[in-house]
Amino acid sequence: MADSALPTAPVPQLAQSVRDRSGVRRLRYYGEKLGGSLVSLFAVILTSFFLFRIIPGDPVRTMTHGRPVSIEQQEQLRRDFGLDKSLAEQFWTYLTGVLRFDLGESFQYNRPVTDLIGDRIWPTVLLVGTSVIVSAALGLWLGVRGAWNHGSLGDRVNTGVALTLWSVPSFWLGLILIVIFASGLGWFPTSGMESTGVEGWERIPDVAHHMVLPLVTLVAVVYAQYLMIMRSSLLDEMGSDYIVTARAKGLRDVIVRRRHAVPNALLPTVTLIFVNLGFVVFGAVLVETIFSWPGLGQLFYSGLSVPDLPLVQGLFILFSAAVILMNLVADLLYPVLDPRVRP
Amino acid sequence: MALLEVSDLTVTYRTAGGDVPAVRGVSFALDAGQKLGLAGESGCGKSTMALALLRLLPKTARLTGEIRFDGEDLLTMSWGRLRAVRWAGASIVFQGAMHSLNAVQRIGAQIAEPIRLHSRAGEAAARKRAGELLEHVGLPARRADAYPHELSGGQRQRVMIAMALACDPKLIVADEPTTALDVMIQAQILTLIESLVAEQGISLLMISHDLSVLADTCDRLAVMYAGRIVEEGPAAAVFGAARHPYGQALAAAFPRIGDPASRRRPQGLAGDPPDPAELPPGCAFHPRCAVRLDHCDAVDPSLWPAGSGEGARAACVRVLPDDGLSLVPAAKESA
Amino acid sequence: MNGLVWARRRRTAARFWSQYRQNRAGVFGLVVLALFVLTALLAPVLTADNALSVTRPPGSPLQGPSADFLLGTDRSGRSMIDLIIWGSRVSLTVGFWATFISIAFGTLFGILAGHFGGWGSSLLMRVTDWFLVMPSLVLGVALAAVLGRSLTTIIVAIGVTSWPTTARLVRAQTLAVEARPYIERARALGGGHLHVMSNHVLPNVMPIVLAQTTLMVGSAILTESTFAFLGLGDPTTASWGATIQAARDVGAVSSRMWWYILPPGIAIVLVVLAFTLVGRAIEGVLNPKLRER
Amino acid sequence: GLPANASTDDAEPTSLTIAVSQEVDSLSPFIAVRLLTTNIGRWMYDFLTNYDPKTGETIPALAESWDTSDDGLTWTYHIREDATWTDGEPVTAEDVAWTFNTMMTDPAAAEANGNFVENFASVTATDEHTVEIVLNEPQVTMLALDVPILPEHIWSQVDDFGTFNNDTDFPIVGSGPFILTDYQPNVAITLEANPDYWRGEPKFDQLILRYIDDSDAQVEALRTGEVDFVFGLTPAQYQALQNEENITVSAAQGKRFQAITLNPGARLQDGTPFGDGHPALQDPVVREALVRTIDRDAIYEVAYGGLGEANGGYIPSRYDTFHWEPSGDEEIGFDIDEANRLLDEAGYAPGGDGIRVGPDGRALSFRFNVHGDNPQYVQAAEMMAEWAREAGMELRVEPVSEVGSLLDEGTYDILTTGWNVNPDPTYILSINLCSGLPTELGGPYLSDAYYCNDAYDQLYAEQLSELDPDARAEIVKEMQQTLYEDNIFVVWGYADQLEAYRSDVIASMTPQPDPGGNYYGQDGYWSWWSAVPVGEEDDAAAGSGDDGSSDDGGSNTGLIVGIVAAAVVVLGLAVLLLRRRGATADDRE
Amino acid sequence: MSESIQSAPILSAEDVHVEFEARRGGGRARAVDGVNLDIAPGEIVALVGESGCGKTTLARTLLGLERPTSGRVLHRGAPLAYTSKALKRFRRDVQLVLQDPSGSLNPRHTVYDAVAEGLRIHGDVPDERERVADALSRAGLRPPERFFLRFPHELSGGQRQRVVIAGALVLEPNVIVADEPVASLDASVRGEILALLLRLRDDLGLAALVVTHDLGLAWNIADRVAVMYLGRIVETGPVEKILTAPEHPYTQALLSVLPEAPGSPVVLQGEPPDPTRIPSGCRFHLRCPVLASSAAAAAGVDDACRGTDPGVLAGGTATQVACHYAVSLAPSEQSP
Ligand SMILES: Nc1ncnc2c1ncn2[C@@H]1O[C@H](COP(=O)(O)OP(=O)(O)OP(=O)(O)O)[C@@H](O)[C@H]1O
Ligand SMILES: Nc1ncnc2c1ncn2[C@@H]1O[C@H](COP(=O)(O)OP(=O)(O)OP(=O)(O)O)[C@@H](O)[C@H]1O
Ligand SMILES: [Mg+2]
Ligand SMILES: [Mg+2]
Repeated sequence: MADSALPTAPVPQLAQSVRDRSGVRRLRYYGEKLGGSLVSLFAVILTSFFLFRIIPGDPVRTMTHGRPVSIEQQEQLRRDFGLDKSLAEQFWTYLTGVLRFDLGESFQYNRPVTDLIGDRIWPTVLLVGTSVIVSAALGLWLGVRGAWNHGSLGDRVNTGVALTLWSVPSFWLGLILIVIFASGLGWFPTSGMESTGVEGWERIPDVAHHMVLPLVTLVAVVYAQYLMIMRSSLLDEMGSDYIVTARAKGLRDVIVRRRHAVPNALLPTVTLIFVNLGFVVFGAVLVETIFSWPGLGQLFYSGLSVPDLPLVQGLFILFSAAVILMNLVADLLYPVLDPRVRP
Repeated sequence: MALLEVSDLTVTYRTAGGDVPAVRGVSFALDAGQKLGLAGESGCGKSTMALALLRLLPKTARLTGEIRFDGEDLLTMSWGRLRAVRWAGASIVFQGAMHSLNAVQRIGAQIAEPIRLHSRAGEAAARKRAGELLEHVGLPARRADAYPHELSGGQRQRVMIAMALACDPKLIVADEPTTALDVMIQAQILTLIESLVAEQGISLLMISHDLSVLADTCDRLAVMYAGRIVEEGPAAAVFGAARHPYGQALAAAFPRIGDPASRRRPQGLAGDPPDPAELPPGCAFHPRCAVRLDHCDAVDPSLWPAGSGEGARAACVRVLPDDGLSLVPAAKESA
Repeated sequence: MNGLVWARRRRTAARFWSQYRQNRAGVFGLVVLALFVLTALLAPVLTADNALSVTRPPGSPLQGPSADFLLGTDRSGRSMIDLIIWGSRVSLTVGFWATFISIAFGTLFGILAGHFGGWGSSLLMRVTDWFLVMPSLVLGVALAAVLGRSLTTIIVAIGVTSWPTTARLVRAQTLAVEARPYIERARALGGGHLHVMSNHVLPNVMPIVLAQTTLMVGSAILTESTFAFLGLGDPTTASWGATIQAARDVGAVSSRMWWYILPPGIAIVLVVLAFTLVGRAIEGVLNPKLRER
Repeated sequence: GLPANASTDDAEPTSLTIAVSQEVDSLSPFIAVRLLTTNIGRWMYDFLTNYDPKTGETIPALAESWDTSDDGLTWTYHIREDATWTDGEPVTAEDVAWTFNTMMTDPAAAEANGNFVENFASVTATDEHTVEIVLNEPQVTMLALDVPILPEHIWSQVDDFGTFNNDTDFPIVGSGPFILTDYQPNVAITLEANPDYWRGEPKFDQLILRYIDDSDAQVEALRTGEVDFVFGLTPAQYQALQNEENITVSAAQGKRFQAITLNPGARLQDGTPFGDGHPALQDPVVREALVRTIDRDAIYEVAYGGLGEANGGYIPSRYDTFHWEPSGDEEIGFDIDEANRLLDEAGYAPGGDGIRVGPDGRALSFRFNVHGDNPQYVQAAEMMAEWAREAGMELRVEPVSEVGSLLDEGTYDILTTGWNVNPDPTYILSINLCSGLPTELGGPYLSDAYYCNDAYDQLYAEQLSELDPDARAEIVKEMQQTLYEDNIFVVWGYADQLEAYRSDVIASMTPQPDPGGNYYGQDGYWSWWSAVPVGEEDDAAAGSGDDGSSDDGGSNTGLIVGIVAAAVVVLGLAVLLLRRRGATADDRE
Repeated sequence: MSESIQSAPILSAEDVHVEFEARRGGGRARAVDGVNLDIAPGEIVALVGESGCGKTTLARTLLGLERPTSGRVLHRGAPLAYTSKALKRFRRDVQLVLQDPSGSLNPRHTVYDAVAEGLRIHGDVPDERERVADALSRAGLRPPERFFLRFPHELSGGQRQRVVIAGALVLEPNVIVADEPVASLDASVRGEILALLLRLRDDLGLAALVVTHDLGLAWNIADRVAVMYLGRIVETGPVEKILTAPEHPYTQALLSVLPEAPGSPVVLQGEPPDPTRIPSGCRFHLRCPVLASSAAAAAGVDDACRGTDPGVLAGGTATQVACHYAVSLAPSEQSP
């Protein structure tokens, strides 16, 4: 977009070759994006190896943690974890492990980190996924309304509320919600994802019931971003000439908004949503911890407090990979949404 | 009867820095099939006027006066009726086609949109008509699937023209349709507009800052300065023998190649264009006027028949009987 | 000449202020901010000498609000009001320093990457990208482990993890500025890289940086409280985040000690909101396109 | 897929929900080392012996009785005949032998409890109900073998004990009072009453462990009735819950001591010093002066809300047999003037900023590394720093997430520490032996304070071979006094264990010790096994008869009485022997 | 090679080629494809041509802002060295004025700063104030003190362009390269700026290369005009000659579409051609009305038009045209 295309009028006989070339270009574009992501991913894998080796302390000591273990046992563990090998060897083992989705064995759970992640990923996906959908929908809707009536009382109240919520530490908000709505009014459970002993279809309303407070917390602190972005990009679009054109065509305001302004304004917002998604997963750490939501965030928190290095390291890679993946998706999606940046 | 009759139109923008009178009492008429050119330097209110014609101005603009289109007053018309007049009655070609087209919609859909809206045509019919229109402006119909950015500036401007023609309007307002374009493409577009308008008997209001271009295209010319029309008349009369000093200066600014008079002698107008928010008293042009009279800062002349040609008028004290001295307020006289 | 220049600057500042003043939310933010900054500066005057003592505290632990202690006392018997006052010092310090690091690095790298194209820039951007995808908390954990749990660690961790955002913003702005004809003109006048970067790019990037700074101080304060929550903070300092964490440690929420948990949270919300509002207001003044918003 | 409980067939099953936050490391007793999972192991699997709820003495469990040879090297356990696995198979001596033999031969199976069998020469089932263990050397823990006995017929099919977590087939076949029927990681663990348990069926049909990470959320859940039992309360929560309707709170004497250790100069066993501990701490005068600045009472009053006991003894007062505390002159109590005097005398004159400077020119400014996640430690540390300042010493409180590495490298001056102490003190005493020092830099070691005192080692050896319990207790007390006087391992006291439960759900429960003891983390399963649901108090009183008639091979009152009686008989024997507690629940930070 | 007895050119391009990696993939763009151009002291040369034909690129190359892929730029007969020191020296002598005066001024610099920038870069500080004032008044901003502390946004477009010109003048250059200096200005203001350029030439002997697409502008001020098409100069010579009696069909077409031009306009079809795909033969032949009208065939040059490159025109002041047809009509006039 920035390098506004020079007028390239394909001379008819050249049209075919142009199309071929655009195919190559498209491939190159996707290749570049994919390659970039892989490089980033590799960098993350590399970092995580060294990052978690500069942390002082001996994992075996961390693991045996005040247990009456004999000196032989400690050495056995050291061998088990490959800590007696050279750094290069350790790196190789680690690297090949990661490539096989083997992220090592958690100190505190005595299970492969991959398994743990497998167990916990769905609650997080459920919570974070729902929160992203809800906050995006809410944020976009309010953003559109705000921009269309910008400067009005409703808009100012809306923005004010959103910014205030955005300024709230999410864990603090969570605590207060628990006090008010769970223990005070008793409307919602204080924590957890489901009640014990609920089976079958009844689990759905049960989980939903449990999810309300964490969801509200997560949405409350996140939606402001979507709102602000949507609002400002829509305001940008509203000043555009093509909007005047659309109005000049005799379209009704609602149609102008729906058919012209919003789709254009959505472009930056959608990428933001995706880029954000990777981070929201991570932001769930706080909320999941407060609400004992059995997801990755809580797992991470529990790993932090030990610290359970393989677990934290594995989650580090996972969270980073999520961000990279979402960035990639955004990169790949953008051309689909915006013909101008189509390679 | 005139197709478009604007009388005493004023537009004032309310801004944080105070009111900006962008258009200050403009009156003119445009007959069916006629081509009127509106010239003037940047900021004199041309676009504001163009947008005012279809009430497309932002909410911060206040309009007074009367705009009669086909006998109806557009300023008092209901929104529903106004929407019907928009595009079907009068359509607009804007200057920046890149920005006036929706970048993420295919051009075919954008052309078809007003067709479907105004003629209640079906999807397929509208598409077909869009294709025809594209052919009409010299683009292959299959380009309907293109996005604006895939077209060159000239092609985009053609798309705008095709779009303007979509609902067979009675009037097309072209606001600087060629300004950003290259000489050669400018010529292409102007030729195209001229031929289409002639062919379909559409009225044209063409806005430009290039008097020479307008003189070449239009039947009549109006020159605007600081929100007013200061000179109006048949094209040749205005371009060749303007009576208002600004009109003269503007005409002289376009050299005639081969004319030794302008060789190595660029003609300009000293001083700066006026700021509509702080207009000088009296005739707004007087600070830059080379033939200024003493009382020019006190008299704000209106259009007065002057010069050659039918209905030629100018707004200058010098065309008034007794140099407009009779209009000087008493206070000034004594001073 | 110099006098004129100053008069000029004053005029510019006055114009800035007159535009800023029209943003009511921004003015509100500024007032709140001024109050907190004042409080932070005057903390030693506003509180008694033993306000922070744990062995000779003014009150007994965990008292509810009373005439002596309007917001009650903390787990050591110190007045909550005093803690909030002192906390403003710590929190603002953390916010400012973390932001300083972040902005300094971000601006430097952003300008360098934007000014020098080519593979150097791509490399720099890769590094920024890579920092961008690194979960900041994990990096914080690692840093906390290496550097020990202290305010410095938190400042460094926040600074180090947040500079890429600034870098990207600054780079984008640098690219935009570099495309302006006046850069070409400066080069045609014989100006070198340093001249272009310092005389043209930097002044034009500064407004964005300024707005970004204000926004970032707020988020740094938020992040600090998050770190405290995750147990990475320094519990011996009285930052608001640490105070909330202390309240959680004693079980203040379930013990219904609202006076322990609410004030620090509200202080955070107010300051973060104030910074956000001020940042947005500044943005609005500096970027007229946004002014209407 | 559980046998329905006959007595509650018609009614809703009664359940007792406990809020927990600790994660499951493994449900395999071979691996599990956490407090939570070792506790669950106790509820699921019977041990050879158990501890009396009242006194904490050893009482029979799977082993009805036992004999020992004169040289103390051969132990014969007689396995009870009425014990069955929950799948109906009988519990036999083979199972016991298999369990121990597996731990002896497979290092993976020895991970959790290997220290019990290190000294075993052989374990054989001489007949279906007799197990014979031959030792290499006498061992004091033979009546405290806290090892869950596993069903051979199921576990012998496991390939790799290192990775088997026992969490795939539910219900898990066990022999304890509860059967683990469901485990949803980090959501809940469900156990059901074992109707066939030989000691009698628990009164609650279900025991549910529910995951609630946040301590405030746990208390809120107790208030709303989502859980029935909460432990690990903060003093403030305890006080808040005290006045609440339908909630009963309990403050039990702690099993755990809180302490700091002063770096006396980290060194290897061969005496090579390492690390960068402050040299002044090698001066006993400085250490004493420092200890003199600690007001233990104030710490427990403020940081622990008065719910704890200030005490300098190494073994908590809860274990009164072994507990020692300084009396009168022995006490190195809070006296800042004395501290100043000591330092003045020793030539540590105040420097310019009021901090004393030693003869070597180094200021008495010490790093004080505190567990950042333990709020009480932090609070106490802040207090100590202020006191020390009054004696011209600076304590730079540096919270850390983990002290292990500082200890490894000897790069600390003062550290906080704390240990759970079990009924038998052998292990906790052993960490301060000279042999606990590392042999090489970076090598493994046991020490927690680089303490090494030949006199102490001497006493340790003596108490190991002292068979007379009173005499042994005397020696242990003397060891504690030595430790106390050296001012290296400085205990402040013992925080209470604070718990609360819903009294509208649980009518009664047995604490340990009874009365005044704790419910969660008992040595045994008494609290949950004995817990009576509200509304079934009468059943419970008259209930044993019911149980007797409805259970096929189950327990009856007589049996219980018998066991209790046997326990009393065994008491003497138990005291005779030195017990080395399998410190699976030792949970140092 | 110059027929003129005027002094040697002060700035010249010698067979300059500039290529770019084209923006979205797709080969290399030969933006300037062999240009010889001389600018004599005190001469105003107009470089005209369609959008995208390489005018700006050529201008930038002459200023040393772009390095030629091949060929060289000569400053007072000496090839331009691209070391930063040499460039800095060179740039005291050759100055640039850009199309968009608003963009050419840093919105955060005052007029004074903007004008003094060159002096500061070159370290000429002592009489800075006087020289700035002098440059401003030369550029027609009088009294200069009134403008010192204004910011660009407080000036009108014409005033801004004067500031830019003053900023160039302050270093007392000998050549000004002006890239579309008035294209963004109103017609009424344009004349004043052009008059200023003429006056500077007369007063200071400044040479100027004025890049434009406006033939009227060339008529207004230039001595000589060079018509550029797709990276090449296709016709060059004195203004009076080229603009009244053009020989190249492209120049003819350009002139014919001017609104006031007599006769019907020769509107070239199609878009401006693409520098990544320069046709073989005469680069104009695909759009050439002469070739299309079979006049070329009549003159027997149609094969040459399609197959033979008419070659690069030499520098100097002579009238030259790169067209087979034109050459065939008047062979004697052409220098090879
Ligand atoms: N939305 C607006 N709010 C305030 N002032 C405006 C607004 N739109 C235009 N103006 C002012 O009104 C005056 C006339 O503007 P207008 O766009 O009509 O000029 P124009 O003649 O079309 O100029 P140009 O040739 O540059 O397009 C200008 O001074 C402009 O600054
Ligand atoms: N930096 C660049 N990278 C790639 N291509 C370029 C670059 N600069 C110019 N070009 C290409 O070189 C050709 C000539 O560009 P140039 O800007 O010199 O034309 P111009 O004659 O000045 O046109 P205009 O009248 O539009 O300013 C164009 O096709 C353009 O796309
Ligand atoms: Mg306009
Ligand atoms: Mg150009």
